[in-house]
Amino acid sequence: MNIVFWILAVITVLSGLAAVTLKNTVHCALAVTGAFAGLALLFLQLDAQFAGFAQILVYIGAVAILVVFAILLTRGSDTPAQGVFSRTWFAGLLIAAAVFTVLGWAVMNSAAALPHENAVPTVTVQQIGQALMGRYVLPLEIVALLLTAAMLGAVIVAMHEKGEPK
Amino acid sequence: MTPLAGYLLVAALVFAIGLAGALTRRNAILVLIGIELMLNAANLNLIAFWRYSPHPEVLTGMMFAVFSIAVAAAEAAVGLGLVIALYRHAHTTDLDEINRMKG
Amino acid sequence: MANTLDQIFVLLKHWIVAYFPLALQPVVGILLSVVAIIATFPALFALTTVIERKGLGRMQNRIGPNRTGPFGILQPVADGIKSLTKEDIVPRSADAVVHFVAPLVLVVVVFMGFAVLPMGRNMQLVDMDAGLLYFFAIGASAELSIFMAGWSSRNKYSLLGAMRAVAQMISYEVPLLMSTVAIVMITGSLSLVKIVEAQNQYTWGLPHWYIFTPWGFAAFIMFCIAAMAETNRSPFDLPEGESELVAGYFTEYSGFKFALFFLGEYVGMFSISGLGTTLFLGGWSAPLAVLNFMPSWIWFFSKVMLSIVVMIWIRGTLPRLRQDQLMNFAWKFVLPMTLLNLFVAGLWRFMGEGILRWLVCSAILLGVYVIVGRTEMRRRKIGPRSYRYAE
Amino acid sequence: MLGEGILKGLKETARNALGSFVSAERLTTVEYPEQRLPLPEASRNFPFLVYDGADWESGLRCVACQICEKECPPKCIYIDKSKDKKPDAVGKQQFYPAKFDIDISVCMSCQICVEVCPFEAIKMDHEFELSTDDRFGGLLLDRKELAKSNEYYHKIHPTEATAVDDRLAKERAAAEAKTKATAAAAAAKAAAPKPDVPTAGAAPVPAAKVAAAAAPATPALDAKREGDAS
Repeated sequence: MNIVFWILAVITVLSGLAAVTLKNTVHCALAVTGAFAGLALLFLQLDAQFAGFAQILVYIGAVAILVVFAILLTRGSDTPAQGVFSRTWFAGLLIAAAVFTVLGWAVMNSAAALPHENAVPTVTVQQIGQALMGRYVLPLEIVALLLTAAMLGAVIVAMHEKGEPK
Repeated sequence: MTPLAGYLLVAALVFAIGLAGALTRRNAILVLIGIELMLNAANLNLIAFWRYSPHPEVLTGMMFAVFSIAVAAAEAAVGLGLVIALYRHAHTTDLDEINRMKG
Repeated sequence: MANTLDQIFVLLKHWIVAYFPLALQPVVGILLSVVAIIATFPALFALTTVIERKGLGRMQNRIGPNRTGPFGILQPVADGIKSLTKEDIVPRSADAVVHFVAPLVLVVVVFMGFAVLPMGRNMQLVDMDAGLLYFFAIGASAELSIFMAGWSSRNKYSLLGAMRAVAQMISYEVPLLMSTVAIVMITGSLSLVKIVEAQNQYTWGLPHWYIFTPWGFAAFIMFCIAAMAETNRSPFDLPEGESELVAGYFTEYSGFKFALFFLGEYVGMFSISGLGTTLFLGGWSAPLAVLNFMPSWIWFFSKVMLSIVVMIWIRGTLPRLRQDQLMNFAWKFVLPMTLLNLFVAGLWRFMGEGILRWLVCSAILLGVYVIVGRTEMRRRKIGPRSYRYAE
Repeated sequence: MLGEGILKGLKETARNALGSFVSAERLTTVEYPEQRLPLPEASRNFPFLVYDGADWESGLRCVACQICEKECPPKCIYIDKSKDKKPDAVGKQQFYPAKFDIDISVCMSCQICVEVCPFEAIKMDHEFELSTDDRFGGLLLDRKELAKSNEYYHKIHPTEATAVDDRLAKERAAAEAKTKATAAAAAAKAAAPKPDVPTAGAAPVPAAKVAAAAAPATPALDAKREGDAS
């Protein structure tokens, strides 16, 4: 439990909070990028290099960009007049708080049973590649299929329909 | 507190924040952002469990996280495509206004 | 002697680090390397601006800058003083925080890419196991800073430039990654140090660089195209096309922040050229076995500068693409070719040594290239221009 | 084949880049402060005042008739007429400008002052490096700064200056002839018993002569200017 972890944790949580509370939608998107970056650094802190870099590549390089594109395409950067929170915000907040209470309670209660510091696992990218091509080849193929389907689906959903005014 | 518990707590907090965002915001894109945060929190759990598991060389948790990242990318693409289609249809992304099933 | 010269920077670093207490030594070592990188590349940037301006001038039968200092080599100093002393203007309606952060993010991110590039034998900041992935992950973050700059300026040109830049960078990132995957398939490693070492062998005095294989050559061409689009260089400089968008996403920047964007762009060019050099041109290995006596870092930097010169040459030659041409080129030509190249690289890997694999791989690549090129060219129908409104 | 054009273009730029080092005629740049292109004769920038002889003050052709001041469209000329008279280029007693200022920050280089001047006293200059850090004093030229010799005028506008000199010589000759004629008339008057008739008749004759001499000169100048301009 070192200082780096705490710094990263604070950064991540604060950017996450900013992402769901800020008024301007683009600021939210930028804040969530900060949260993604903090999580990626936490992955690196956990010696999961490959997952951490994949997280940066996919989330900051693609998802965050997609989000800001979507915001600009839907004129989302104008702050709505009726406020940014929905009518049922209190119920939502209550549910979230309840979920956190339950999760936190579970973690704290089982903290003694959790394993302590163990040796740093030395996992090379080669091992990951071999695992992907060996033991996990079926999930890999399914993910590939899923990605293709998702790409086609996204294109078709977002495409202009014929005859529809632009 | 063990290191693992710290990571799990942070993940729980991020998950709760994401859930709160998804449940309380009006804008559909921000709801999507909340969902992404929740997915990420889950990934952090997976990686933390992998790191402190007795057999990290088995890679299961890490693989799960990597696949989850790939799925999240697909989810984001489709979700944002849906938001854009919705915007074109209803001319708003405010989820409180989009409450009719009939176009 | 040659060995000492080759390792001179490494030895220098060890010599300085030895003066510090043991606990501080790793930190000091990293700091020294970082300082070296941060000092070297802006200096190269200054040199490149002169080369670029004089070279472009010569290509257009002009002289180019020749006033400041002998032959104008002090021009970057004058430019630097100018941009440092200029007023830093922030538009009133701009988003001040994001506007301020964007250039910093760009420069930081762009410099981070150098951490994994081996600039000579044993001359890398970290030998990361997932070095290539790290490089691309860092490169992907630069897009966000460009978006931040364009959006926060509240200027239509900035926003258009940023949208164009982001769309272009996302589109060309895919072929950029795909073209390097072929290298990873053959080398079996994502570590850039290992990739260079795999190329640092010689048969009959000739190096085993990946550019000298059919799939490597094709991947190199695709990599160059995608790299030029990633760094917003001409002919892919639509995001900052001054004839239509003033300066694109950094229109509203002035003074030192503008200089930071400029620096970021050029350092980005260096890092992507360094990556191309490492992956395809053998990194720090000498082009001929007999030239191995020269220090390895000289080879790395001369290869990088050579690629920069080629980039300038291309900038002086080709006109800017149109947005639809840019996108069509990425998705309908470069990406399919890189995918085909992946297949060819696999074929190469499993066909074993011999002349046959050379013939088969070259034939496949060349055939598809010619066919795709023909169809692309046949589609060009240039008729009389028709107007919808103006008649 | 796809990409052929790119290679062709690259070859062309490479030839330009290398060729500019070996052949001098590829580089058309004139490095301005050290090297200059000769200005065309008809080029013009701001007006100046012509003087004859060595002394600028006494040789000024300007007689302070103030036509240019009145005609100047942006009103950038300021003239104060002198109280006394002195002989002009033709030898006639004339006023001279006690003050002649041109504000070249206002002047628009239209050359109207030159065209209306009946005395060939104001002409257009080639000088264009007039930048100064003193916006009010430095750009308001007084008559000392404006005065330039006839030789200078010959140097910058040789054809025009020759025509002007010819015309002025003719006028001077006519004036001399007139003085001679008046002298002769005076002599004749002294001799003749009735002085009234010849003086009344002699007065209009030189005026008509001057007009006749001036008339052909001006169209010729105009024609030449047009020729230069085209």
